[in-house]
Amino acid sequence: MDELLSEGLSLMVYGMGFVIVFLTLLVIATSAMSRIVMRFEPAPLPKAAPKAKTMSSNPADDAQLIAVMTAAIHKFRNDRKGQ
Amino acid sequence: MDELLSEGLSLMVYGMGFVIVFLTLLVIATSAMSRIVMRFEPAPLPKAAPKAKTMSSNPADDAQLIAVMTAAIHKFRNDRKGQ
Amino acid sequence: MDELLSEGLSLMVYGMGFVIVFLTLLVIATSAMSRIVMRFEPAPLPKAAPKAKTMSSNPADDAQLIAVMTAAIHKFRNDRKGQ
Amino acid sequence: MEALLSIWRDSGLSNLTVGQVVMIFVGFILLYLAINKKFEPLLLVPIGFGGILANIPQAGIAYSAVENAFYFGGPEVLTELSHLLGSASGNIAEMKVLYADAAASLKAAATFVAQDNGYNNGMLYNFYSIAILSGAAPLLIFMGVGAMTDFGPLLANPRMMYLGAAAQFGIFATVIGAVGLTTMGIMDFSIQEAAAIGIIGGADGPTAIWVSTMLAPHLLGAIAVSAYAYMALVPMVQPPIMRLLTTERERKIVMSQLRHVSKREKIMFPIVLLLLVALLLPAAAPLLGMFCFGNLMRECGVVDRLSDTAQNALINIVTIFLGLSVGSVLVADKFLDLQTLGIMILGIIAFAIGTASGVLMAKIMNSMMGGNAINPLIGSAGVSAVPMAARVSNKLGLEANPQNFLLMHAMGPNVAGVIGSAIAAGVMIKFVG
Amino acid sequence: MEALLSIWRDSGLSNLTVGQVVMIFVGFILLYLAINKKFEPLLLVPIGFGGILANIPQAGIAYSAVENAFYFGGPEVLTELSHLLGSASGNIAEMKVLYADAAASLKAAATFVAQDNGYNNGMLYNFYSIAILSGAAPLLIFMGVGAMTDFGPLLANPRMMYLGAAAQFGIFATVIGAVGLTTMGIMDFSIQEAAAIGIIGGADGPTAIWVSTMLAPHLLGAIAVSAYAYMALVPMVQPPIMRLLTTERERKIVMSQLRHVSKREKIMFPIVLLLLVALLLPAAAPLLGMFCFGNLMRECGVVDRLSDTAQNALINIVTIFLGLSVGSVLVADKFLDLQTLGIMILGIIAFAIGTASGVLMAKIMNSMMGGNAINPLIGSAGVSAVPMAARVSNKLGLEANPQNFLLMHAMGPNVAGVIGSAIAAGVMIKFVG
Amino acid sequence: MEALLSIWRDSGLSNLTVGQVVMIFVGFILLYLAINKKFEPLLLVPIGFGGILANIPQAGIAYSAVENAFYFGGPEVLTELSHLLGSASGNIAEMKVLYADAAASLKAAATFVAQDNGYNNGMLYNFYSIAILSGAAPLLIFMGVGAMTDFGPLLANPRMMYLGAAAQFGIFATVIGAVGLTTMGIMDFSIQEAAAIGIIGGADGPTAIWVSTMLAPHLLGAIAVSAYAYMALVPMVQPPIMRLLTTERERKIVMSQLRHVSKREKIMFPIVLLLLVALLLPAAAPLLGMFCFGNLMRECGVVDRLSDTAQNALINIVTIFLGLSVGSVLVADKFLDLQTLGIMILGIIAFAIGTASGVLMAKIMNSMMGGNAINPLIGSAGVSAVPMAARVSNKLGLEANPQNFLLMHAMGPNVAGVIGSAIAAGVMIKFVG
Ligand code: NA
Ligand code: NA
Ligand code: NA
Repeated sequence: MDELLSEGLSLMVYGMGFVIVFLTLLVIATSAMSRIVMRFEPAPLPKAAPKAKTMSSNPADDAQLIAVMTAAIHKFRNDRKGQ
Repeated sequence: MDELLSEGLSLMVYGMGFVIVFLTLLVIATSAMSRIVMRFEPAPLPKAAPKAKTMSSNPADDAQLIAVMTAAIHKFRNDRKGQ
Repeated sequence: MDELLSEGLSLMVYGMGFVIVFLTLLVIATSAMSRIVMRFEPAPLPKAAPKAKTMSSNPADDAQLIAVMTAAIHKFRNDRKGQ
Repeated sequence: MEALLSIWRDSGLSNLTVGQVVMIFVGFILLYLAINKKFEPLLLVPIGFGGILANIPQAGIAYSAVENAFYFGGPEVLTELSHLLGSASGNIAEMKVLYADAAASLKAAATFVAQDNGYNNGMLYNFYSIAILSGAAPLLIFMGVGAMTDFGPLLANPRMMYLGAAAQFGIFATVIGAVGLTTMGIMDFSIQEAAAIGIIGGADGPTAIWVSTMLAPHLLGAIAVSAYAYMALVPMVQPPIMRLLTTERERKIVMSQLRHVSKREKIMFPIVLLLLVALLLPAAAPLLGMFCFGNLMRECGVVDRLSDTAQNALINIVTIFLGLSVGSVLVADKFLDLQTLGIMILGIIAFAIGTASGVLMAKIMNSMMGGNAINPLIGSAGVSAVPMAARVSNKLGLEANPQNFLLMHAMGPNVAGVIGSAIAAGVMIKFVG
Repeated sequence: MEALLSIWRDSGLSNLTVGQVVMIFVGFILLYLAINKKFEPLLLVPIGFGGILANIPQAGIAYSAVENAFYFGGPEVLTELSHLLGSASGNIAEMKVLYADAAASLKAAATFVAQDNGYNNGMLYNFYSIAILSGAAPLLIFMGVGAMTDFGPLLANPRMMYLGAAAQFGIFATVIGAVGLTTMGIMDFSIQEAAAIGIIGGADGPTAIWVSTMLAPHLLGAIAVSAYAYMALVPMVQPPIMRLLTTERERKIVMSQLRHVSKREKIMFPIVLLLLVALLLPAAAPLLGMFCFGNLMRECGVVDRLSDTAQNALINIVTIFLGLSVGSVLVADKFLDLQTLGIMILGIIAFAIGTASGVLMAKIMNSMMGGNAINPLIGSAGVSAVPMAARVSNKLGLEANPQNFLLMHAMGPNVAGVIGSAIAAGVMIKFVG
Repeated sequence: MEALLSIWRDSGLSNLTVGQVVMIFVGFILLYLAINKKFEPLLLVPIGFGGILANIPQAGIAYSAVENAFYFGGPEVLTELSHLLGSASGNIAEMKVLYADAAASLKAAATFVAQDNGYNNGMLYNFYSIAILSGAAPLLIFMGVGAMTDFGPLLANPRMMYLGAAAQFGIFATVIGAVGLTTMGIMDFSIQEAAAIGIIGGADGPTAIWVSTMLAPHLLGAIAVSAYAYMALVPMVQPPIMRLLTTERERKIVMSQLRHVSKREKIMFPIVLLLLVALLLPAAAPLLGMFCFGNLMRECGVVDRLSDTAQNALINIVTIFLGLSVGSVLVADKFLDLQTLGIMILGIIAFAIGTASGVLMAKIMNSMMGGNAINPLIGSAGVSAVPMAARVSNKLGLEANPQNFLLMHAMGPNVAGVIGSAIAAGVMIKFVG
């Protein structure tokens, strides 16, 4: 029984120790990686105005969009039947 | 051969009998279940006006909706390519 | 070693020969098939004006369409959560 | 030159047997029915195509490793197998019989011999083992069907269950038919075979496949093809019987609107059904258990992504494999048999009797309940064949009275028919399995 | 008459044992918790239903072919099996023990005997073999979870990793608890069992299933059920502990906005993590490897169709099979045991200790970093239970200060907790596996 | 302390071999090519990642149970295995050779021994068995590709088939190359290996995997990686060859618009193709059969839900498993070999010769048909690599003449190339399999 308890204790010590060591190394590796990546990458550009909205301002596109969607929904409904 | 016939007949009698007994019990159990459920449940409220329509009356929502849909369709088309 | 080379050469001769013979037969069979099919089939009618567009000119349909799509998108978003 | 000869010697053309030609033709007929006539295409396209693949000479796509060794093996492997199986003659036909009756350990040893000699399971045989021999595919299809089924109309009027019960009479009458043909010496069916044939009358593909896998696996091809073909024939087979057994006045009966069924009742129903099955007929528990599981996923409202997958990606994947696997047993020596003809004939009789029983039961119930509560046209929907049979009831109702929409009323007996034939399946497996 | 008697004799009703009744009831409780209380329904609906199916008497749905032969076989097959297994008494209980300890070749021979006598694996046993015994299902779920996980918040502030580390203390404290109960003679757990129970505190379902499959397969049912049930209890278990260990002022701390994390960092992270695991703890490589693979598919941007499938169709299919398979081990003789009670109690303690450790670590880090950089409420999210634990942190933050949105800040420790418990799992398998 | 030492002793870091380091690096190169250069990412991301997983030291993720016992087993299990395999020396290298050559029954016995000692198949080995050893994955991918393929452009101009035939010359020329290198003593390829290498020139991933599984499974990794890498290189490899072999005037040829192809022709085409394969080359029937099945599902219009699943969920799932499985054979002792170098060089030569043959055949056909019916640029599309090769033809056409859209015209030879290389695969399996 004593043996079991000592097994349990060493599992706790080594296990918890390993978890902390591993995650510490992961913090270091991740930080190093981020620093390297950021050095080679320009600052992110300000996002362009939402494309989707721009697109939908074109009435022709809108019609096409509706057409595509109608077809998609039609298909979706049909798929639900059958089997 | 006679044995086969009698096997067939008893399969019919017991089989059909069992089907009827089982489904009768299912009728009874289902009816009882429904009665119990309904006792504990208030009458269903009249359905609210369709949410979807209400939502789409808001122009901002509409624009967002279109944006989301455009993205979805775009993705759908792209997925079709490839492999 | 010589045997290997002759095996390789005969693989090339027979293989390439077979590919050509097979695809020739496929050309013949396909052409025959197309001719037979076309004989039994009337010329394709000019496509009707796109259905989808016609449909979406009906405002009631439009509302329903939007409702269905909203539901679909709502579902799509919810599915993304969870697990 | 030798090489060219070998190509010719091993080509399909020079090895084609009459049986294979006929079976490939059968495959094309199934494809034609599926594509041009829209006969249950989701199953008959894979079945038909699988049937063609299975009958390509020299390819062995539908054979196990041992069968491939039998058919394409040289003298050494055949000698080795004949020693192993204890075949005195070394004749392939004898070895096949010995192999079929061999103990599982001997089968494993024969498979090892075949593999050592370079023979492997054909692709369709692998699919068949995984999808059908294991029993998994019909159960997963049933789960998906459960996830697609709305029990609302049945819950609104549970007495419709009796129509689903009555229509199962077609199943058992067909068993008697098969047994009778055998008694008269016209056919030769065992009681297991008769039971498996009868289930065609249940009008439910996965149930028919599941039962025949257990009771008569050698008839699987004929039974599955008949079951799906006749389900597609429902709109042709049922109307004359329905018209014959009903009066114009009966067909005009307008049924009262179904009551609202609450979400909670729908959630409880698969649980009630599962409990009854568990208590009364455990033999039907795998089939109805998966059905109830699918339905509970649908109704409980908290696992929609699982329910969607069960109804779409998963059932479609399983359908592809199930169809190809059923096709893989469409080989000449199993299919081109007088038995198949008997199965086709008995199958259609089963449908007709089931339809008639359903209609007559509806008439009996109607007269017991005052005379115009139930339109007898919905009785035929009790055979299942969801949702086709219900649509047929609706169509005939509209013919008699253009304001008479029976679809929802017919859905009750329709889904009850699914339960009824699964129960019948359980009884058969329990009694003769 | 004989037939009616046989139906009755083989019905569920006349064979029901008390254990089965209790386990079916347990199944209903799980369904109730899943459906009405929304306790991790994606897993608990299939687990609960599978548990009911597994306990249907006479159906043998969750038994292997050999078990079915043991329970339902006649004297011939039992004699044959007792000879094969070398059982002197021919007693089923003795044979089950002998079979469990038998060499793999003997198990295969026993399976052949069972098959020759017509006994086959039940459906749920097949699912269990493929999904769990092979180890595939938890790994595929982990792949899907990886494909759903956004490491952005963690990358923006990698020190959050320490919170994910600290919360794993619950795992190891529970191991000590299990070992202590055994030392005191109250329970009887081996070190393997104690380790498998501890992992419940990892608050990660697939990890718990994977570990217990390897260390204590006979406890799988109790461990999986506890793990998912307690994950669902996070919103109830954590808040009191969090309030107890933090001051009002601490809870009001507003954290600074997270920096933008570039696409490239997100792509590199799973690779960095994989390399560290490969170099330091290969035992955790299958689990974290699949997790990193899923995450790389998500972030790399060039395999969106694979990532979508991993997050949807595939994970849903695997979830259905995994849930039913876990349910299949919910049988009376394995589950209705004092051990299960011990597991339930230790599991909830593990959660509580993990939560407390996370909060305390956050307070330590906070004081080391000047005092108001970290809101200690996010420490509790380190137990994982993604995303529930992070939402709890957010909710308590909003209670203290209606402008204090902690959700994104808590997602860092939350996903770190997933990594932490997978590492803890690897250590346990390495040490006691 | 002992425990810490054991962690270190079993860590990846202290067990890393040079071969593993190199192979992990190869995995990263594949990921880099896939993600940054968009080289066939759908396959190369899983292959690259699988390759890294397979080379994690001490994890045994890609090993079978017996291999794991060899590498990680103590003296007892090694003694037991050496007795079983009849190894006099008990040396692992000798045992591996004996095991590889052992009869299937002996392999099963060795697996039982390994399992009894606690060694199991690694996860990737399981995937490899199911996806590749069984032959299933390439066939299912081909079914999905069939469901994605539109044969319309080929049906509109069936003579394009000759371009697809000519481009297969690359395959057979490469076989001669491999054989020649062996004759000259530079490399050492058997005729089976030469054939499997040649198929890289078919520019079709699943076909290459299927052929090498049957003819040279130990080269699978190198062949699959070459095949997918070179398919991605099509836009770089082909243009110089195409420019070299065509004049400016030829490149300017505008082809007449393709005729309308009816639905019915598209439905009939997979059936005609299947029949021809069945009659002439059954060895190609599994591959082309599944391809035709997928295409029939696409075109027949009555099984859209199956076709969608074959093109999406199913092919994506299979692609994930296939990729990881191919990655699992990227182990140092199989991959880091002079043969791999030979395969890489021969593969690129195969592509170049195939491209040239296609262009030259187009020029021949053009001169036979009057001189400006066919733009020779579409000949290169005959190698397959759908749709990349067709896009390359289109691009060069637009360069020569901005109004010259060749894409649709090039799709004909492009899909013919898929059929052509599947036929070439069948011939090779028939002759040297
Ligand atoms: Na039925
Ligand atoms: Na955790
Ligand atoms: Na090609």
